[in-house]
Amino acid sequence: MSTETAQREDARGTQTLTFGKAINAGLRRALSDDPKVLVMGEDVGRLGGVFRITDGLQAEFGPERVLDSPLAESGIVGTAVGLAYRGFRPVIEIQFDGFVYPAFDQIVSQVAKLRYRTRGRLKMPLTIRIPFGGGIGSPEHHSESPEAYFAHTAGLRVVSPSNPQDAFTMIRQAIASDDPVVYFEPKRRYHEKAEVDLGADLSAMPLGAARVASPGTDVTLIAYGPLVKTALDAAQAAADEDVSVEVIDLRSLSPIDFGPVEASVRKTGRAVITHEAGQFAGLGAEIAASITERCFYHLEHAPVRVTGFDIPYPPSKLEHHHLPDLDRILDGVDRAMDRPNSLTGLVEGGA
Amino acid sequence: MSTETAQREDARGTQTLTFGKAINAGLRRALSDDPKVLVMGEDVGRLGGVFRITDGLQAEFGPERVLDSPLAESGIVGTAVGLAYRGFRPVIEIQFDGFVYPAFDQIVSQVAKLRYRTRGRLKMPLTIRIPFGGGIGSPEHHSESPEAYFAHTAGLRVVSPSNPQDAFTMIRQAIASDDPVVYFEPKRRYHEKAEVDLGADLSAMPLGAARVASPGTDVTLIAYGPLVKTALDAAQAAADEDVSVEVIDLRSLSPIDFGPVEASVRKTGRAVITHEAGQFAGLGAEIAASITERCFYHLEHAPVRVTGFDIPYPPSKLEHHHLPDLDRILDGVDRAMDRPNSLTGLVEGGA
Amino acid sequence: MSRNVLSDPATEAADPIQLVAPDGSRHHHPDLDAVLTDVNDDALAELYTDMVVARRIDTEATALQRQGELALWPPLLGQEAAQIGSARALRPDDFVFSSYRENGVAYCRGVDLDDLLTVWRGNASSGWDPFAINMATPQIIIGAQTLHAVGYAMGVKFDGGDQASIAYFGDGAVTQGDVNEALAFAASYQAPVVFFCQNNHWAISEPVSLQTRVPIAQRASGFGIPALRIDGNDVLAALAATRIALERARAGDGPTFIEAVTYRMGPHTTADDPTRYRDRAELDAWAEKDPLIRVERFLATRGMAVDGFREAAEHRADDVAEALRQGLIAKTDPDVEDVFGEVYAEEHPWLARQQEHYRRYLASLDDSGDRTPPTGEGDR
Amino acid sequence: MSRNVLSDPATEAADPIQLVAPDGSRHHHPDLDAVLTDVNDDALAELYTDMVVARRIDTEATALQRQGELALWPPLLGQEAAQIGSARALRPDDFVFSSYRENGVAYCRGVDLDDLLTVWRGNASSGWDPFAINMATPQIIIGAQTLHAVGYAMGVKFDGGDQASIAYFGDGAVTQGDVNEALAFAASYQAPVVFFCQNNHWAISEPVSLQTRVPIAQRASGFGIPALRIDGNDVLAALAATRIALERARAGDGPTFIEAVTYRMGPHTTADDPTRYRDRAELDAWAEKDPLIRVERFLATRGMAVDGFREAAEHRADDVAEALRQGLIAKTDPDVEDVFGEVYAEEHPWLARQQEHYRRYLASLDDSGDRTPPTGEGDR
Ligand SMILES: Cc1ncc(C[n+]2csc(CCOP(=O)(O)OP(=O)(O)O)c2C)c(N)n1
Ligand SMILES: Cc1ncc(C[n+]2csc(CCOP(=O)(O)OP(=O)(O)O)c2C)c(N)n1
Ligand SMILES: [Mg+2]
Ligand SMILES: [Mg+2]
Repeated sequence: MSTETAQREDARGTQTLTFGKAINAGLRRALSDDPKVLVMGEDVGRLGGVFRITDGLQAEFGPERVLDSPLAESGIVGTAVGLAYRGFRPVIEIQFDGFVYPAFDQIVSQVAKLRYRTRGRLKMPLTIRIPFGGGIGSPEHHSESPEAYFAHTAGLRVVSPSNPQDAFTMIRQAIASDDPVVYFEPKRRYHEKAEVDLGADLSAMPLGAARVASPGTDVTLIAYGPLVKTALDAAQAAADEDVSVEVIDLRSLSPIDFGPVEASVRKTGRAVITHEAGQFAGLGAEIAASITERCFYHLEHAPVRVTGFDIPYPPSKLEHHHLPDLDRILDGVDRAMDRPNSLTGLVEGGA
Repeated sequence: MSTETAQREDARGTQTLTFGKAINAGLRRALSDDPKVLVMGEDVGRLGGVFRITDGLQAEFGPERVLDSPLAESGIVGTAVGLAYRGFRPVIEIQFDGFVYPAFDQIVSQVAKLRYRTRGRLKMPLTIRIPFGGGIGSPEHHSESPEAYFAHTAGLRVVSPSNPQDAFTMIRQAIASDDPVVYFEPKRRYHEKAEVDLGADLSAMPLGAARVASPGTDVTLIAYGPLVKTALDAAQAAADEDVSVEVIDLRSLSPIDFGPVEASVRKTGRAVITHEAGQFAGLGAEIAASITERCFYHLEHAPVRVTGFDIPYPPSKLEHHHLPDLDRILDGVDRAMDRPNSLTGLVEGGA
Repeated sequence: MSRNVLSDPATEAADPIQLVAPDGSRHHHPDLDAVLTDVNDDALAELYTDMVVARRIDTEATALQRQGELALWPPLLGQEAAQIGSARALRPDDFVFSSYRENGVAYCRGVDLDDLLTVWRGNASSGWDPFAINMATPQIIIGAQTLHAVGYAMGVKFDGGDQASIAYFGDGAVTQGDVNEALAFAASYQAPVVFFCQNNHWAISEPVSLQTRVPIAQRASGFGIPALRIDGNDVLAALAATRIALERARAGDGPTFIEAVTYRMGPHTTADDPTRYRDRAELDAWAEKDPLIRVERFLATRGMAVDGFREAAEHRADDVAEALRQGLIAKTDPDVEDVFGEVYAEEHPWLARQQEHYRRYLASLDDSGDRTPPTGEGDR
Repeated sequence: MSRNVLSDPATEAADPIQLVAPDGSRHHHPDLDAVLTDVNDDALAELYTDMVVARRIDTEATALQRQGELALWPPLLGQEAAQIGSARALRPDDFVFSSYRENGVAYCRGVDLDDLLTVWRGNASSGWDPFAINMATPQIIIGAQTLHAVGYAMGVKFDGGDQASIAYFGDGAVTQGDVNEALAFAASYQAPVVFFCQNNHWAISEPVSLQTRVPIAQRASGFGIPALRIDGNDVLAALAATRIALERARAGDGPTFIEAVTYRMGPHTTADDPTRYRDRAELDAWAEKDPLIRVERFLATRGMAVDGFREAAEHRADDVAEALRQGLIAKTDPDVEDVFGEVYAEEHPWLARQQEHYRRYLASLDDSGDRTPPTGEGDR
């Protein structure tokens, strides 16, 4: 091991890292902490992945720890299941969101169910990393938000970090978890930088504890992954209009750490939920339904959803229409606050 | 063509048919009305399908209209897409709900998106028949309710008939539709009988118009597919307790014909939604969220969901716990009605 | 016109390799014979007994299904030689990934008889502990297990073990994408895995000719995997072929593919009616090639007292059948808590809450399990 | 020890069939020559021109990408012979299912140059009308289109047409389940389909050796599909092989597999940096086998005035490039209504409602597209 490597591994201090580099650091730590951890996927080895998230890992840990898999997603997940039988903890990269579907059967019928099937005798400590979401000007199948499919699948955990620190901590927690975790990486945030404490204690926070990203009193704004930043910007803009928005970053999409959501909505009486995925039967529906169930008598307005449309992901020149942005979120906040908004004048049922 | 065949084809009157035979009659009609209609799937030919839904069709229409497909679901759906390019209208049988996932990629990335991708130049008039749901004592993967995955997929239509008449009419409508339709068949109802009007006019009702299956005034009970019968039984039982339940049979799960739901909930102020699928991010979440959005000021209680648990489908000796039954639905009705129920005494948030 | 430029896949397949013919005569094959030198009369008797027991398990389970004690049963009738021969080639520390039909294999792995039928009664999603017998529980999704076997073998290679894995699957499965991806991955990583395909000629009602027009063994060579095509009703051929494949695996020579040509003499499962799709004549022809009778005839040619063997074997089979039946009937139904059991390794508050609510719900029912209609005022 | 019992998949593959060697010399192959009797000097000149144009389209598009006019571009540099040779064997009424890299094929199909780049600009999910040129728009999901090609060909068979379909895919794609299922279905139905695999040696950063250790053409024989392995940088071999395959298809002889051994001389896409994973030396070696230079040399051996040809071809290429550029730059951005366009053939009230709400939302913005903060009281 080179001195440089040794240094990197020893690094436990705080560094300024991009989102992508933070994941890379988390993977490196997991690989060096546990010889049973493997990284596998298309182009993850020599190339370091198309987003370079696994950059340098194969050089450091060798091709039997960081594997370039043949080009077949079902094959990747299916062999990872076999590796788990043998006691490994595979970390899979699916190259883009839209390429996870060939592996859907192995994920839904095997990865998610094997623990239950074997009554706990078999662990499935897989981590499935999926760069997801839009906003990077890509062609079809490169900008999808398929999280609801996985959230609806019992036996999986689904998480999505929103910032470099969480990215680092949560990838390590995901790998450490004996449950299969689908880890959605907001790819359009890969280049954003922040301070990352590489010594952060994993046990301090359970995997996916939701966090109040910005406190407020008038309305609760619930977001995850790529839209947390947008939500925080919206909260700031709203403050200028004297609306105090509490932003909650879910971190975990399944299960949802509902305590902070419930507490916030009981306080504000109003909720806005935002995600890039289409609205119909999306995760926002569950959040809205659960808020209504758990906070009914505190609600001043029906939870408002600000989401992508129920369309196939549009061509990239049109994606800015599809993706919730600051203004659309603020319009949703206005609706939740019963302030004039784009739907003003429509009868109830127009919201 | 034999005389018997000719007779069967001419049959336009009313007959007593099982649910399964009603679908068979609808398929036969579609095959004889349009030479471009094909039936394909595993064991659908000589055997007539493991549930005999396609019984007799290959004998009548030949092996180039009713195809035994090699054993691969992605292959079946993918070749059906190619057949659609060539102008055919394939009707696919997926043998059991749990076997649709190998075809998920072709369904989600191709079938659902091709019309949008080609800006309407290519039609995708596929019908994907899926016997679904539990209650028949089967082993793993034979009792699933995967409808939410498809309902969340823009570009698909998703329907589920609840009775023989609808089964007959809706399969013909699904085949006639230029959109891809996932047609979920409540397999545990295959043997239930009813009068079926084989002369029913397709144009009289758009595909998947929801119907008030039983009128009522106190609470709206929303169901589809296998649980409509259970819901109707529950409504009757509730009547004995002087609760008037309005049962709505959705028929179409995506899009949902929301007019009747909205009208009913505005009248009753209370809603119970029931399905076999797990609750988290299930279709019930969308229905509950939409009810809240569209009827907020009419609601007396948060919409109540009575669903399967968020577990892999349990072994068959335990499935009666998992499946909502009459009593569990009534307990949900009690909750919606603010009558004593199993959660009485729990604080808000316990519902 | 342009025939000779094309690779010719339709080359008539040689007959499958056979060491014992249906009439009991012994054919010789230098490579296969070479790995059978230790198979003496005792060993033959054991293989024979295993086959008799496997068939009896099958008959007993079919009977139990008819009597309503099992919900379903997938018989292996006719496939005993393929299953016993291959399974007896394995070491205890090799790992097996099978489909639903390999009950003979599970028996050889030493499955607790109490556990074998649990799945088919509907008591559990799987009967046994995979690590107790180094065999995954039955896979229902066609072909999915082949990838698991390859992954396991990759793991063996990575951690320096000398075990192998074996994937059992059917002729129908060869069309599934997963099986082909498994071949590709196995070849790419040169994983120590054996692909054991029981070509029993049918996938429910679909004849093997619908899946492939050339012998299944040929599929492997397209992936760079050496293949053997054997008579699957010949227990010695199955044993030898699997031993050869395992030796290759342990020697670091990578995957091997075995096509065992056999026949499903029963229905697909007890729910199936094969008379709807296949001819009596075909069945009769295969009855001639019965794997058990063949061994008996072979034993006779070796001058062994077949009647005695048969009696001993059937005695053993009776015991197993009895244990199976008693074990099954003694099984208590699973508990409601099992509904929620072991979905996750770690805390899951939503599921815990669902379970808690369901407990409360059950508690609200009266003694006969019926709902008590509410009286009095509700609270919120 | 047991080698001879095993089918031997590792048989060293014969060199791919070559009709024109890199030095321009003409090799003869009776079967391939037999289908090229009509290929006179004019036809050669046309093939050459097509290749020059295809390369120019590629260069122009790459330049447009660098200039920010395209978001991305997948170059075909090096694969011109495979694409032009195969595409020129097709009839207009045959149907093409390709991946994202077959821009040379699209050109041969007569795609409107205005439409070719639309996808890569991000204006639309696909540029052209599939039925206008009988070619599906580029498929991004690796291998998915091969099943579509097979289904189409099944349809041709069912409706009695004499067309064929052709599936283009890469060396990486051969691992995908879908491609293998496509082979199985094609063989089962004896569908009139041509599998045209451009083995360009790389799948992004993955060398073909990761996908398979034996020649890709060998894959086909495992499915009972005859295969040809040709030098993919030889336009005559590509033309002849595809003609042979199409003849077979039309004669009712079912599917054929062609592996065209070629090389991706550029990056995977304009977003890729191949220096991270492959050696200069490899690239240089393949530059020696350049498909265009080879045709020039061949033309020279036939005594043709290559300079004149080249000039004419480049003239044509200039025109095409200019049309391409002008067409692209003239393109107006898609309209917001296109966001909601053509998701469904029939009424969809929910989507109509979303669209209506979004219209209202857009209307609520001020002229510069910013939100106007609300003043006054909200209503419900
Ligand atoms: C993915 C999937 N599709 C369909 C089925 C339904 N099914 C169960 S067994 C079977 C036939 C399998 O045939 P084969 O592979 O030859 O094995 P055999 O039953 O003959 O042992 C089918 C189609 C399934 N279990 N899984
Ligand atoms: C299902 C799927 N997985 C992954 C990708 C990402 N991807 C795009 S191109 C490519 C490599 C394809 O290689 P090959 O089939 O050889 O075609 P080539 O690009 O060389 O023409 C990959 C992995 C994809 N588009 N689809
Ligand atoms: Mg079989
Ligand atoms: Mg390639």
